[in-house]
Amino acid sequence: MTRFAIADAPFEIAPLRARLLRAEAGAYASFEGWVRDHNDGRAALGLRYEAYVALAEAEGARIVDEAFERFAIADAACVHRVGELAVGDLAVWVGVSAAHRDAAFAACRWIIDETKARVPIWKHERYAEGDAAWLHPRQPGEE
Amino acid sequence: MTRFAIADAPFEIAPLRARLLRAEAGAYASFEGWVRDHNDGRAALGLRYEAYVALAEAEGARIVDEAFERFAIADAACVHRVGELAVGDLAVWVGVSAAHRDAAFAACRWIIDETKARVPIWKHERYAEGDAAWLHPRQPGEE
Amino acid sequence: MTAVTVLYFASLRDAAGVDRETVAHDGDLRALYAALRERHGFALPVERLRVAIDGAFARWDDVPGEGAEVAFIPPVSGG
Amino acid sequence: MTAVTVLYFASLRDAAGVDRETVAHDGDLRALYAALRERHGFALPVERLRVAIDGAFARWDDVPGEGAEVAFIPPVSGG
Repeated sequence: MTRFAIADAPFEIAPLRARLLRAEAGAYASFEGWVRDHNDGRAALGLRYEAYVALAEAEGARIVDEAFERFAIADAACVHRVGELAVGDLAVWVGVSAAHRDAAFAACRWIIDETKARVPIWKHERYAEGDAAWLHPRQPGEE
Repeated sequence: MTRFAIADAPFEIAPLRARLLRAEAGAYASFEGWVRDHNDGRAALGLRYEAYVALAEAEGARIVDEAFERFAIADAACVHRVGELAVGDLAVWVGVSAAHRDAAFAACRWIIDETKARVPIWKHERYAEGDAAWLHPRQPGEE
Repeated sequence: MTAVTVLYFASLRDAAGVDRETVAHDGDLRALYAALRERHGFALPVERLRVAIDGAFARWDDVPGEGAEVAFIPPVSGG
Repeated sequence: MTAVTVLYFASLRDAAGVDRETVAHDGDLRALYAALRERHGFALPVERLRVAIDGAFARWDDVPGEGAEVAFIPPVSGG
């Protein structure tokens, strides 16, 4: 089982979470990104995610590997959707198990932040006013 | 639906999570506490949680209410088990939805920290060596 | 003398051997705990406890009324 | 001249009108992007992109070999 996957259809969280259970892990932190009905003040109808799948999965796996080096965690995984999504749909899930909650929370936050910053996935938003746009945001620190 | 509950039997997370979904919420953070096979360096077989249920539910509800004042969240909930638990069992769950992940993570962390510090629930651990003990830890800052 | 019901939890219940008892008492909650600590041999000093009357946190200098339900709250360990 | 396959994503694909094309080119990846930007009218300057060869991140002064698969990576917006 790879610890970072791109999913082109809705996926179940429960079996992903179950794989992170460990007898030595007392803490589990998870994050989910859901499609919102607005972004930057504009009403949104839905969106499409597109990925460069081969590189996204390689870069995502690197992020999870780095999380193991940075934090005292037992296990971690991340799945990111691509394709058409409606408001309320699950876009991304991160789960982390650890002996203690400090590491679980910190690693979960770090994995979602790095995923958003580094993994080649792009969001195409459809707005209530009828237009649509690719989001190519500047990263913190980018000129 | 109360936002803080004491459960005397195993409970399902999925319906609790589903109640936190909001069209305006783009972020969901959750925490789970699982029974570990060790604590403070001792091998543990399982444990029993006991609560002063009336006060625990009142104090827990206050904690969630305070989280709404402190963080820009859409919804939040917490459920804590009582009774006999085995290694790997779910002891506590916290879920928080919010427009943005900063608030979701911060509120989730705050709710579990306050729950551990303030809610009248006690843990009785059974150790592999045959003895057992109530845990009455000193809080940070307590003399 | 005022009759109050006292609830015991966790190590206090183990030491008392009961989870509740009705006691006759005059004075505030601090004095009540001192009397019961002597009777049951509770290890925890009052400084490490909180106290509640009728399901709400109370102060140690509160005086419980007739029929009040008093709970001594040992240091908690949920989560 | 070297033949390379170029992959386009997101706004670059919309501007190019195709998701991949094979082009003949000499020189490094920076020069390749400059040529393709002029051809397709890409809005994004090279400073805002990353670049990959054969599924791994590369440097702009790397020179792609015959048959290489080059991807220009616009600023990402997953999560």
